[in-house]
Amino acid sequence: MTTMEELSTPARITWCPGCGNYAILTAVKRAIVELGLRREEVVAVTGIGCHGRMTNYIRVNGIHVLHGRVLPVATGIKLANQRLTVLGFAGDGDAYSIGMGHLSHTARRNVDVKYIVHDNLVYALTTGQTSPTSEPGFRTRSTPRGAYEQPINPLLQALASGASFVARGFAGDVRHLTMLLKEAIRHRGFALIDVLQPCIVWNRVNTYEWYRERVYKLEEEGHDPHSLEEAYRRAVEWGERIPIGILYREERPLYHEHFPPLRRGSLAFQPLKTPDLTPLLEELS
Amino acid sequence: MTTMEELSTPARITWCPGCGNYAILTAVKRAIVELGLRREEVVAVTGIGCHGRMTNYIRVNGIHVLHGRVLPVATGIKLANQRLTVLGFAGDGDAYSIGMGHLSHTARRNVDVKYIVHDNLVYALTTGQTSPTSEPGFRTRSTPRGAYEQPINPLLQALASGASFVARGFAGDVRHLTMLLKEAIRHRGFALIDVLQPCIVWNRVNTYEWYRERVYKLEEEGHDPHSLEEAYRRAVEWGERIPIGILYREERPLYHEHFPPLRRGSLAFQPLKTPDLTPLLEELS
Amino acid sequence: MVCIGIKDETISFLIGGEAGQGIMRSGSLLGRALMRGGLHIFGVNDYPSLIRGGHNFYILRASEREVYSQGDGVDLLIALNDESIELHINDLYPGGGVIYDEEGKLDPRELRGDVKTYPTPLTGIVKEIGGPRVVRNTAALGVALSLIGFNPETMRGVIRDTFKGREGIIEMNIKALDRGYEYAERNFEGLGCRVETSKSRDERIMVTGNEAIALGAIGAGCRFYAAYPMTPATPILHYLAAHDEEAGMVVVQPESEIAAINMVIGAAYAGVRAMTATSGGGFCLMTEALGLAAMTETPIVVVINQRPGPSTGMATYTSQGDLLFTIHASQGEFPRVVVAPGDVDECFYLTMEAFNLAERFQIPVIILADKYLAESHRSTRPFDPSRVGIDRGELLTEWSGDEEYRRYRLTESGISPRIIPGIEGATMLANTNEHDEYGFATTNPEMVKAMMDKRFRKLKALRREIERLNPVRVYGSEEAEATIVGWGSTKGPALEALRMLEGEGIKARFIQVVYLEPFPAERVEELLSGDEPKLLVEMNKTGQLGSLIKLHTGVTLEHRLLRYDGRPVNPGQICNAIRGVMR
Amino acid sequence: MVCIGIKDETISFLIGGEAGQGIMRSGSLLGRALMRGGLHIFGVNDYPSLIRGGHNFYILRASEREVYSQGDGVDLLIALNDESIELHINDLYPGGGVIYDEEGKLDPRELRGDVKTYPTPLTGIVKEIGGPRVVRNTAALGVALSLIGFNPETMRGVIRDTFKGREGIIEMNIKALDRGYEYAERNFEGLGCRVETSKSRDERIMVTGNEAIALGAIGAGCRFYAAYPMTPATPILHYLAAHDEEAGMVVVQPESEIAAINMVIGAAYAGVRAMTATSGGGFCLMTEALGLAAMTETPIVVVINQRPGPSTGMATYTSQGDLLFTIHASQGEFPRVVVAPGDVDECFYLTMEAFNLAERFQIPVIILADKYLAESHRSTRPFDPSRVGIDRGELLTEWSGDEEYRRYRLTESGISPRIIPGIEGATMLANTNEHDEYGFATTNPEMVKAMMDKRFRKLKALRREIERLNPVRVYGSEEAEATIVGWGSTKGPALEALRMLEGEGIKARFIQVVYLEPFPAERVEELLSGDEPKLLVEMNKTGQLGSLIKLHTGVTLEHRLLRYDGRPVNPGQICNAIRGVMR
Ligand SMILES: Cc1ncc(C[n+]2csc(CCOP(=O)(O)OP(=O)(O)O)c2C)c(N)n1
Ligand SMILES: Cc1ncc(C[n+]2csc(CCOP(=O)(O)OP(=O)(O)O)c2C)c(N)n1
Ligand code: SF4
Ligand code: SF4
Ligand SMILES: [Mg+2]
Ligand SMILES: [Mg+2]
Repeated sequence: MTTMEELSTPARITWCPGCGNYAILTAVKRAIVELGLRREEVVAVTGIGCHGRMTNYIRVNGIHVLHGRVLPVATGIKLANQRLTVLGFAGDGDAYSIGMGHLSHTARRNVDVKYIVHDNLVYALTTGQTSPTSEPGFRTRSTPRGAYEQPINPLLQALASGASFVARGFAGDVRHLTMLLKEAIRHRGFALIDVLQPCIVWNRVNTYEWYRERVYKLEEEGHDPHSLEEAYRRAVEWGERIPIGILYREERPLYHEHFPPLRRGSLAFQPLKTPDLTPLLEELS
Repeated sequence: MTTMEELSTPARITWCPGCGNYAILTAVKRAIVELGLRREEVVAVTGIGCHGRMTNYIRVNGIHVLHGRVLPVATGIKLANQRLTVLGFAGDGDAYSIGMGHLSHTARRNVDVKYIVHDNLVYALTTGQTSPTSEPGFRTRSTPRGAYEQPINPLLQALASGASFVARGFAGDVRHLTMLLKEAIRHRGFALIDVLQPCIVWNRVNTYEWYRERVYKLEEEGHDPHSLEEAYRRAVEWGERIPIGILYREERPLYHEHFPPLRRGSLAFQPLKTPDLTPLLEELS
Repeated sequence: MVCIGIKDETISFLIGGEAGQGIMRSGSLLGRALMRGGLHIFGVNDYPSLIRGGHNFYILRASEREVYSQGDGVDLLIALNDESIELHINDLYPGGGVIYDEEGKLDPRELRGDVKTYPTPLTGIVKEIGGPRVVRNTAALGVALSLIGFNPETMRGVIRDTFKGREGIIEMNIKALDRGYEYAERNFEGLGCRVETSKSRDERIMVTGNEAIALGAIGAGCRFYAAYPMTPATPILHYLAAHDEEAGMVVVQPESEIAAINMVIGAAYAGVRAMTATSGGGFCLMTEALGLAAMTETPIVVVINQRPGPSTGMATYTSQGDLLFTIHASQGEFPRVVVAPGDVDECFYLTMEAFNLAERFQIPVIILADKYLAESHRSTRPFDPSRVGIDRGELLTEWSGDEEYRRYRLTESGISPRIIPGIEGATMLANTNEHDEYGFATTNPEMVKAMMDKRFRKLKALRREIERLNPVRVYGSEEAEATIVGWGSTKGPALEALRMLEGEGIKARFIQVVYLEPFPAERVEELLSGDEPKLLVEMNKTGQLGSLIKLHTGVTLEHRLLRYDGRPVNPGQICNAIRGVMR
Repeated sequence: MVCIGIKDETISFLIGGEAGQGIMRSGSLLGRALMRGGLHIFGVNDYPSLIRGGHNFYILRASEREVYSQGDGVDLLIALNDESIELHINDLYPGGGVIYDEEGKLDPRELRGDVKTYPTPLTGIVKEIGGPRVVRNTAALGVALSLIGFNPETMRGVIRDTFKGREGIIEMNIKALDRGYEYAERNFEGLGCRVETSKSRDERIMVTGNEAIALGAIGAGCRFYAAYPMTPATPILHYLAAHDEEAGMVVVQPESEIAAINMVIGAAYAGVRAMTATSGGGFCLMTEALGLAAMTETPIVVVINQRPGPSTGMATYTSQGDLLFTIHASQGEFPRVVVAPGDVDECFYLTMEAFNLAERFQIPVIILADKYLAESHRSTRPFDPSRVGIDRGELLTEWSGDEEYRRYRLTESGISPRIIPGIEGATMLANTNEHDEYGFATTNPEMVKAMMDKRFRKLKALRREIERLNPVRVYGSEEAEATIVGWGSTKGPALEALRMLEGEGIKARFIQVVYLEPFPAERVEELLSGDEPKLLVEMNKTGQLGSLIKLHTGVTLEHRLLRYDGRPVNPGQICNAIRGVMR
């Protein structure tokens, strides 16, 4: 059994003390431990941003990729080796700004990867600019008079794109977040978990306190995660009350199940020998 | 008054005879004529695909741009000169595959451009590959066993992104399409018109006949385009019955209204003189 | 076996018509039939980026000897519409012939008096047999076969194989073929050319550059292919999608080129051989991830089929305008391989080599072809993948070590053994940020320098390996009076030019630079050291290979034949230019 | 005015601490104060890409004479934590001093005996005055000012201006400053350096490269700026967003770099001057649209602030690794300008020139800077935009013609007059496809060639114009015994090196290539024709300017000082290297 210890790395953690990312890191490790996954069978893919350092801090296979490109890399990994548990970590800028297009497509394909978005409603690593999830009026260094765009609603986007598992977590509640992660990993298919992650430096509005006053748990209010209509209704809630928990889940065919060559097992461990091309060449004669 | 004649160009039209694009071209010209727009005040922006030749065939200002990039170019034009009527023309591959991310962002910003998508459910110009709107099972040269991804629902995507005008047209009904175009141009804000456009060469499934058996007009069924919930309900209809018409419209602030420099008029016609930098330089002293 | 053309031992056909009229299909039917008849063939198409309405044509050239490219003119024009007569009548050699539909308005006799004319009731035949308009083409092919005295039975076989399973189509085409053939037998005298079927012949395939690259990938054990459609690389996607089961390959059409290359990197990271293909515009979108592959040392193969730019340019024409871009693409500096095949065989074998180089050196390898090569047909011997074989380099499939695995171990060779994620006892951290041996991000100046040096150390063995792969190939006369220098698809026209020059008694030579990065400077310098006149031939405006040669060897190639209108260089153009420089 | 450092007439401070401790702010306060005191200053920061926890430092160098870069050591170390003592104690010149918090654990005296130490109760002072921990910095600045005998009133003024409107912060900082100052006056002897405020002085501003570029854009009448945040170009976005009203500029943060450049093209097409900025990774995503700008002949300006690659590399460090990429980026071939400013003045004036070149020649212009230049502070004379002025080239604001307007008229100069869409009587068709004079798509070979030739014809006048703009600048001795060759931000260290060498009696010269594309080959060749030893200085691994020089002039620069660990070259390194090559 994997232990929390084994999942730690010697890299010094450089997140600000109090950053919501710590909670996400802990929850991910706990989920791996509690699900009894072997660390060698897990791959973490991270985008660029504060969240991107996850790969430095968790001792599973990791690939730290380009800004916004977590999902295509994760898709490639899953198709090459469907036995791996593939976790993608992205920021709100990463996932919903530059990487937005990939979300719709990965969701509709139902690629069996889990997408954990560290949503702090701001560009943190680049020292505080507006993000697609920034609330209107939010002052940043790129919007000194306040953000003026209507924000992206990630949950709505995921639902509209056909995501088969849509959830929201809160970095102020590690235990709940761990539960969500475990459910997402258990889920057969694409899963988005948008995690409300306080950034204590660049977002002084959406703080732990701000969230604590607002979040409530869907599972405590009898929400039916199998109802798409219900899910849409909950997805637009934001303000006085903010739901966390699983908004929606459904089972449908997995992307990698469509490819005949994968029926023989993972590509990555199929032996590589010079093939006999004769049948193909005969077609051309 | 602009006439249909004046809107024609000497370029030889190279679409296949019977292609749905002809109807779109006609409807656009008619809408311009019927709205009494001056051709010099209209700009057409086209992506890459069969639809992309629109700029060759209509004598307004035009810029034929890169695959998938109609919306950012259109946004730049609108911000530089808000007096122009900016029409974007894209294909389904253009708009919903490579260009998907721009749709969400342009919609949420409510940039005052009109986005007309020639949706033929296939990549036509590149000789027949699957598109994000291809129906499951649709055989193409890139999916010989049939498309296996759940399609993108463009209307749902636009609604989820906060588009202030969402409509669907059909190239088999020029008069109705003209009406939609006029409404979209009159609408203050971003407008998506997804146009069902039969491609007679690469899509032998979703033909004129196929659509004629299925489409019905929202305005004939008492649909309330001001209800978001109603709009969502109509957006998911596809199969036996396919709605055309205006699904949703709402008025909200325009993107270009947020920028103080635009209050002085269009940037493009503000005189350009060497400015006095003294106040800015003093801040640095 | 006999083949006599009007001008030489080759015979050329030009089939012209509108887009959508099946021109390419007819060209390849004819090509395959002649190949099965024992000839070598070369076929090139020319079409605008339109589905209908534009003018298309296909030139098929055949001979008993190998043919490397189109010639300067044609023997027989098969004009399926008036426009084709107008546009191509002057491509005919004096004494050539034109097959055309009686029903057309244009009479070729009024345009040129020195060619033979074969007015045929093509529309009439189609009506008679009740076929679709497109089988006019096949009727015209029947006429053509009769005119050159070629046994139509071979063509019948080709038709049966091509349309296998679609009996109606087969029947209709064979009928049209036979009617055309019979009509010509009855009404026309032969063209004066003669092509006979030989009985014994080498095994041969007819293949495009794209197909050869796709086969090379299959031969190399590539297991993952993701590509966004882009002319002229899309046929690779079509081929692989149609053969994914046989190839054991996952073939994906993702949402963009950015997604494509990032998927490929993901798959390669996870341990499989992976490839993508595109053209220049799509490659632009891949440049950022090319750097990711380099920094993470993930082996990938990228095919670029060039077409004329800038920007969208002309999607269906040819160019060699992306060489320097390809060599320098992406921010920062890193070793990469850029290799440019010159014919279908090289498309196959160099693609196989590309995978070995990528994995052995853990670098991105770019195969740089162009529309002309990618979409032209050639006949050749069946490919033999065992000639190259598979070498995956330092790939660990198990980890016994007591120590922690270090993805970026600082080794003398610069190559750090990879593992396949999922094996027991080790995990692998790949990092887009500069990193230490374990893959953890670092900004420590010594480590940063050490990692950059490590990556560049690979160049030493890489250069040696490339030398071994014969990076510069020389054709023609040892004691050349003139030298042609080029790369990529100009190889075909250059080899044809050598033959023509030889015929004129001029001893010339062609130097083909195959591996362009790392540049085989010594070898090129050595080859260019003679003082015979030299002609640089490229399909671009600025002479990009010329720049590389200047940079790496100091040699300035002053004489240049640069063509940048999207059309391939013709052998005759090269000969003219050579004559020019020899004066 | 007097300024005496330990080593020379400059004085250097290094302020070190953790990320998030306000190190850069303190550095710029000190810089501004010294500038207002009549000195020239240069300030450079060093920080990892982390918001908290990494080590940061800022080096501020000042003198009565102009300072072009950091020196090789520092006079005074202001260590805000133990790590800073550890890491930087050896940067001190013998006889230098270190200010540190009494409460720290490390005693600098145990590390080095030849420096003066100033243990100060920084934490104590902060506690006493009830301020936040970050004002320790200001207390330390108070100590520093006392040690060099600099009047604290100037600093009080700077504090008041910097925190204008935030009275509490001003008060707290002034208190801390004064406490530190008084503590030092009472307890320490001076450092032995002396800096006095002069009364009369030139007007001067303290500005970063980024600010200078932003001001250059405003000065040029740029009306549209779209940029996606990317270190080290983001400060341009911050500056312009904060000054959009004064500048009359629309400032947008779009969803990606792809969106950014395409918006810029849209705005420029519609008739306004427009710019974007990014770093290498973001530029990768812009390469496709760079070609679109070229093909449509839409004038745009793109700023690239380089940082070390490949890939994400090190976001907050410096590099000159993207030169060849920038010159060749995008498929196909087209004229472009690449210009590399070497200091803040050039950042301003060359940015203004960039807009004129872009509009006059209807091409993309790339400004290639790097983190070191973009984020370092320098004092200079206030910029004067009228020195460059605005020249929009052939831009028609009305159309009288009876004929149809032709966007791509085939002119002798290659430049086709543009219109602003919206004017009466004419519409404009721009096209990513190859096109005819009206902008309609074409594949006609003659037209294709004519259009390519038209675009390239611009090069003639462009080259002439660039000659006029002094594309290669020479500093130092006329009869040089040694020559330094470089580009971009190495200018600063090179100029410092010239001074140092002069001090040693070595006559040296620095050749700065400012315009890199089109390359000013003749001028460079002429300048390199002497046989004194020459040293190429670049912040990359492969010597990319060296390659350009080789390519365009045939000259091989064999001696190279190449630094690629993300840190700027130091003047002393250059001097050493020069001494090496002179041996
Ligand atoms: C192509 C590209 N553009 C821009 C950047 C610069 N960049 C680094 S992180 C980041 C966004 C950070 O915001 P977010 O994704 O929300 O992550 P956070 O830091 O908030 O966790 C950006 C724009 C980059 N690395 N690559
Ligand atoms: C970056 C880039 N990738 C790929 C292409 C090739 N391409 C041209 S059109 C097209 C898609 C056509 O499909 P769609 O957008 O639906 O337009 P249609 O032809 O169906 O109207 C593609 C992929 C391109 N031009 N640019
Ligand atoms: S800046 Fe914000 S997101 Fe980044 S580490 Fe600090 S608190 Fe966390
Ligand atoms: S291929 Fe299809 S979309 Fe393109 S012109 Fe023909 S019918 Fe229209
Ligand atoms: Mg964020
Ligand atoms: Mg389409």
